[in-house]
Amino acid sequence: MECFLLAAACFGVGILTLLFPHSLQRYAHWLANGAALIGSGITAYKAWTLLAGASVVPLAWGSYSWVCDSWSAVFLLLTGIAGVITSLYALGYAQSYEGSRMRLLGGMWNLFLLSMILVLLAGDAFSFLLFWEIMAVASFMLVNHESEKRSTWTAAYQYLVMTSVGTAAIMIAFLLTGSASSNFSFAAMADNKLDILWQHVVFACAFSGFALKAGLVPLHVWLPNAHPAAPSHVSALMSGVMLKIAFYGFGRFMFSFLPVWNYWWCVIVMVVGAVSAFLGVLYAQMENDIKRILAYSSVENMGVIFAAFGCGMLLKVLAGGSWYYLGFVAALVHAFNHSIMKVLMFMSAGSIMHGTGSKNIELFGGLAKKMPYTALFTFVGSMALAAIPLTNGFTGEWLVLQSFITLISANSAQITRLWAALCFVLLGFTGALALGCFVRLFGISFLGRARSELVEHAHESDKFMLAAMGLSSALVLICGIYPLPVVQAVCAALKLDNEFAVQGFSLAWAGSGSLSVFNPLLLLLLVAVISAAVYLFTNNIFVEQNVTWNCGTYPTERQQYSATGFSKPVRRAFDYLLKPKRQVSYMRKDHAYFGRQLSYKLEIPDMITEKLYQPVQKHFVGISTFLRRMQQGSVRLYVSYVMATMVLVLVWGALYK
Amino acid sequence: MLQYILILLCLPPVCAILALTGRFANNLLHWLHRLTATAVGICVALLAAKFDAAVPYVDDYFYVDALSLWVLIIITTLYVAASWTAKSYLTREERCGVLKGEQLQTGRYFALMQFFCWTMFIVLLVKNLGLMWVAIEATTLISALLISFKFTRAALEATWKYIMVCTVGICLALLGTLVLYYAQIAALGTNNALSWVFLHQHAEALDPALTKLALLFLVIGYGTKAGMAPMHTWLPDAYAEAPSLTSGMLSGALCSCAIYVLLRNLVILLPTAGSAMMSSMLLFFAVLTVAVAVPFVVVQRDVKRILAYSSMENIGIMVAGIGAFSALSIKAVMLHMYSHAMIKFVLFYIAGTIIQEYQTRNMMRIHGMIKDVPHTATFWLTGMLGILGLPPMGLFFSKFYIMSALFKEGHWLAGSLLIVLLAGVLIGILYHGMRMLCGEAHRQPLGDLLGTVDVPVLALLLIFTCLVGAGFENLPWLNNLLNHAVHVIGG
Amino acid sequence: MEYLVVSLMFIVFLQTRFMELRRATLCLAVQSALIAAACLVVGLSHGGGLHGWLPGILTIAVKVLFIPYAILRTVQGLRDEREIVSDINVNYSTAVAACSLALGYMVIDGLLPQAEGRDILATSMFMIMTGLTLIVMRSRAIMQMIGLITMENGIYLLGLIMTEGLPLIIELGIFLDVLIAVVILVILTSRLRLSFRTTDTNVLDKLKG
Amino acid sequence: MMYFISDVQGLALCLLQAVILLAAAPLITGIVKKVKALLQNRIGSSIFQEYYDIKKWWGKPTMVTPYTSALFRLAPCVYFVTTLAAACMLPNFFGGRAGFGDVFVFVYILALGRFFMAVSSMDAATAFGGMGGSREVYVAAFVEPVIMLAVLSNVLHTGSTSLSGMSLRFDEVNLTVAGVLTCIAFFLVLLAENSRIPVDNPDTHLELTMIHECMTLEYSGRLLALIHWASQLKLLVFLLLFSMLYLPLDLPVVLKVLLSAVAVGVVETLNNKMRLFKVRVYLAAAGLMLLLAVVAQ
Repeated sequence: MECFLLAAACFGVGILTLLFPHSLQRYAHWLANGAALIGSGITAYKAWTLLAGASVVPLAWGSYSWVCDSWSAVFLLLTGIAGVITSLYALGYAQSYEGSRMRLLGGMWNLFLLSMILVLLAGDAFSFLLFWEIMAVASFMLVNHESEKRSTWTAAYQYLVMTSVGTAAIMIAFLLTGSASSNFSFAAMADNKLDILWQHVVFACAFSGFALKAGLVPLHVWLPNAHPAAPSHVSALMSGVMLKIAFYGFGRFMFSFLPVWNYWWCVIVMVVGAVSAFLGVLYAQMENDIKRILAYSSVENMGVIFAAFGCGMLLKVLAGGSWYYLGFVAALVHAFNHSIMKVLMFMSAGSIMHGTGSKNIELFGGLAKKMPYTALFTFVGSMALAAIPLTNGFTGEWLVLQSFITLISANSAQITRLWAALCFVLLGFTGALALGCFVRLFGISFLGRARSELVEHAHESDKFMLAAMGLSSALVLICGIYPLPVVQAVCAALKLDNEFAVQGFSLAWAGSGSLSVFNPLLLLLLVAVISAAVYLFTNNIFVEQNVTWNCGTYPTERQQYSATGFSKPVRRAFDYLLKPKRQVSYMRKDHAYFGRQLSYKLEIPDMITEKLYQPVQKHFVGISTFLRRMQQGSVRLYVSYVMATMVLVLVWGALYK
Repeated sequence: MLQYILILLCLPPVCAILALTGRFANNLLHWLHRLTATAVGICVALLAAKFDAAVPYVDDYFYVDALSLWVLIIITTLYVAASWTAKSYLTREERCGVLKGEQLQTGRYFALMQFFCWTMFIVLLVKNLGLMWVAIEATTLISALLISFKFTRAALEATWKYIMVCTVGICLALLGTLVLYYAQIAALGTNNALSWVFLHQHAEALDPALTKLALLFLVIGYGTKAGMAPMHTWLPDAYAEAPSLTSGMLSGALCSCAIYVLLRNLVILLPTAGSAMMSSMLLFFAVLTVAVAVPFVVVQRDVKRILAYSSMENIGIMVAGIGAFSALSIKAVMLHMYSHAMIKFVLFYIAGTIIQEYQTRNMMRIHGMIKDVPHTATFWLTGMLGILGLPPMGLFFSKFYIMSALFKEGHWLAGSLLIVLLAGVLIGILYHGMRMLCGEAHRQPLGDLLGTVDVPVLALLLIFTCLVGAGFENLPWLNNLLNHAVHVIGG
Repeated sequence: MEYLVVSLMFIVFLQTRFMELRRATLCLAVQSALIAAACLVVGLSHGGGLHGWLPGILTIAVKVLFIPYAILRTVQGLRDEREIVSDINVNYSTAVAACSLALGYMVIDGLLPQAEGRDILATSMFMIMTGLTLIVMRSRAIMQMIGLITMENGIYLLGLIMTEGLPLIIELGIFLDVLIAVVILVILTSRLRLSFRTTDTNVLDKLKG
Repeated sequence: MMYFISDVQGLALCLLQAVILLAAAPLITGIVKKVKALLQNRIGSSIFQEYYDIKKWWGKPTMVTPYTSALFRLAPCVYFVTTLAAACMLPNFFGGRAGFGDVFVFVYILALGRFFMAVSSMDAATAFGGMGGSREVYVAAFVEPVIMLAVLSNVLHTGSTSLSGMSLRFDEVNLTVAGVLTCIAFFLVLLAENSRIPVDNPDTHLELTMIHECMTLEYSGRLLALIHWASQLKLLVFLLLFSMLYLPLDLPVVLKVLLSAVAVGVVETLNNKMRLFKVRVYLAAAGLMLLLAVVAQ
């Protein structure tokens, strides 16, 4: 625990930079982000030793207690790594906030990291909720940083409201569990005496609460608004780590407090996860705002993680034995990998915004020439998010698919098989749509020709930002090519010895009958050999440069496919889900012989927001307005309230037994 | 011990009478006011330091134990804070507030403030439940004058409602006290009439039927004073129309006093009346109070009324904590009272400042505070987050403990309802807060008007709540005091 | 004592029927005088002494003399002021008062079955309820004040009968409070007249929601 | 180390197989074309015509627009490499076994090639390229879940996810409803995945009809040769997969491949290319069959 205390001290120093005077804000910036970097580094190191077998002494002070088991260690590791990367990035990126509350940014950044680490270390319900709420507040402050913009503060407001509703659900779950135990420490809550009905309630509350924070459909609506509003390194950390912490909490509930799982819980978790994955990626492909794309992609990946987790739960409930760990391994591995690649992509988005000043990919094009390194790193990140082999995105995908195959082939019950097969199909859709989504993201922004002047003025990011992106790209590739350390760490977190056979350098899984193998190193070797051969044939090709033939005119950059156009077929294919709102208006006719000028507007409102949240909001306000009539201003009415209450209470008291 | 109590009770009226004479210049009055408050503050500090929480102080008229000391600390803190911030507030009020252009009667204001605090001190220090009632009624009357201080139409309207509703309620409390006295006479004779200590010792001897009847009246009566729905109707008007300094005192101190008196009475009644009846009644009122607050904070335009409704919400939580009636919940109620008083005082003060800065109390017309008035905005935001029960402010801690006590005692339905309703309150308050804080201003404020004295005072209040909240159960002295307060109540 | 109670009931019923402020105030004075008489009867029957006659004297001083005087003075400043309500309202008020008398008996029988002085207890309950009714049904500030004092009188009567009078210091405190309350209410009423040109509380409906 | 040596050995054998398949791939396409020509009462070109085409393109210079980046030249190579790698993963004729991965790795390694091709389609900054990438992505979005289901159905049948295990345990004799459904559905997917009629028309360059050809429109010379060769190899690989894992006929693999190539030709002749947005219905039908098959097993 000393190590964690040391890390906390680092973050504490970072938080105290809030008190620096305005003239020293640059120093505050360096100190804060440096402290965050060191603190996260220490955390990552310590978490790694924990997974390697070290243990940690629990710490308690009054009503607070901190413990660390392997389940939290793996998330600590993830937090530490992502914290190091993003803090490094922030050293460069946050400089652009000089003069606009830079100290607040640095201080809250440290508070955010610290609170996430303390949530993971919390050893009782009180500490957990305390740091959970601090995490919410710190991230709220960070999201709200550019509060002059209307879109920013509405997003921050929506975020804090929804997260508070989620916290309310989590609190009810904790309090119900805790009141059925001797006290509120996790150890005591582990042997609670909840009866079966209450278990259902606790599950419902915990799942909805954590699903909200994790951004599962239909509770995801805050996420695509909050992420674009926040500064990029903050969105990186929120998406990369904070969502995983919700997953941590859910796992904590499932493993510790509700050890006996109902069949339908598992199905619900799995189906909700798969549906979130599908809808998330579908909306991601429709967006033009680069950070909204990434936010929806987070919804997708959290969905995949929960689907895998639900699959593991089903395996455990139905199959027994040792197989069921595969789903959990898949979920955790994917969570870990996703945090790295999502951090990378948000940092790329930040660099693009930094370089061009816009988030709209319709305005980009040909950025690869202006920002070559960013382009390279973004390409790696896009491949990872599209789950392409040899990046770490695929490792998780492979394990997820394996766990579903295992589930389906291990169960002969038709209904289970049908659920699982439907989720499997949805995951198949997800994979393919994710590919399309990131092809679009990368291709439209980095390739082709500039679509606006912004690109002409674009510039490459500074060395800190590039270093951070480079570091995470390297991690993406390393974890993709040599996934064993991650898988082993995850196995250690789940306290597995040899359940998951690891042969040589390859991942192997025998759960479904015969051995399934994935050996990325060998695959790399194969690809390298063939590539070498192909290179021999193609390195000396004769290349001639000339503009594409365009029926006698020179092609303009407006002839390129736009991002909206690129996703049109998918939009049409799923229009019953997306319900796009098109508006075509004909302008004045300028010339007798040429066509009319058109104005075309396309909007794809979030289905859930429109069908669920807006009516609820409308009714909430409507009912409130109605209820306000009870206070009409007449003193006689008010006294009659008192009188009526008195009479009623007297009657009640006379009847009370 | 007695000397402190006497000093405590002598200084404010002396100061008040001096202020009323009207022979002092405003500046001198300010210092007189500050010095009196500081002296009282030191006096309370010494009292607290010398006080052994396990041994209450008793004499013929006064009684001090851990419970009264704790509430005394809360009220004195607010008293000192209010007196130190009064100067800049009143100066601004004269310059650009509602009373712009009018000659502000500083002397009258200070005299009323001093009397107001004095009556609250009496509530806390007397031994006799009857006298306690008298003092509570006195606080109502004095505060009525404070509310109507400006004698504007709105202030008059608010005061009239305040007096009518509160006096009716308080009369019911008198009825309850009478019933209690009748029970005492029936069981124990006329000696030590209504002495709390005596009744506390012989609480088991009282007739259950009578104590139940008394309980009903007392809850309704003091509940009106505390602001429980549906007797709360005076509350938003009074809080909103009083000068902001007074609103803070009304919300923080007066409400704590009412709850204190309710607790004192409950201790006597519960052994015979049984806690089941009390629990179900108080929990019902608690949930109702919070529920009534929700629609009013969602659709609201007035910056001070929204704070008033948030006070209702917190009163609801405190009443729920009393309803749960376990050691933990009562302790948490003590903490909640403290945090709520501090934060609400800061918020009302800042609300007053905002009204002065923007020359409007319509929240819909205020935007971009973070950009234009950063200091005010910082306090406003921190206070908002604090009052919504978000850490690190103290209300989070007490809220959590009250809710956990509710669940532990089996009141899961009330607990769940409260948690959900609190989220509803958050939706409303945060929306209006964010509208004011963020965005771009349509009308320019007069400037960041917070003075050099107010900022540290308000910051200290907020930091206190953080420390007390975080140190709850962990700081030995605090824990000891609160434990003894709980012991007094016997939850 | 019984005569006192019956006349008290009668006078409270009358109270619900007076619309004109001056007469209502005088009625209140009579009502308070009856209370004072009851107070003296009870006090002297229990051996006299300071505690025996002081409350009665104070009641006369405060409630019979001072309060009506203060109210009448305020009323003098008001021109052409009367509670303008329909006959139906008046009848309703009386009917509600009658109901509350019945309720008073019911509550007393239900909650305190063996209590001595059943009639007096019921009367005091009746006064409390009627006071509340007056506040609810009348809109003139003065009439609401009268309702409040009627209610207070009822509680005082209840205390007097049930407990043979509170300890002296508490009684003094209560008198002080009533005194201050009336002073403040009178101040407010005159301020209301200054600001709104009327003392009709129906105009006080600007603070809503 | 042991694993590593055996892996390297297996790798070599797999490479050998891939090279053989690579050599045979243009021939299969030639056969399909010939079948189509004969069915349409034409003589058609020689079945070796594809070899000549590749040879021709191989010798030509490559024309590139100046707006492109390095990715433009890299993409065909990657496409070629990944297709070849997929060919390596097929169950080995020579008994060599290299554990690159199982059927999911196979599917996703093809996705790698598709990713590069689709990305590079936008590099030349023309309308056609983007259109191709867009349509490719759209078709892939429906193809991939169906392929996944086909895999699932097969895994349920054979109990293995490794390709060699699947081919070993595939029961070619006993016809079941599920087996037949799976077989038909996979054939439908095969057509879609390899850009054949009725999903795509490999022979035209008409903007209304083409998908895959759009993406390759900007390529020329040796790069174009690589793309074509890789596409032909992909068709062969899928035909092989179909023959080994899905076609329930007890015949030698070579015969089955030829048979299915003929079948492709027949289907292409009998059908028209369908509208782009009908593709989802077509693939949904395949998916539904597979879902039935999965539940039926």
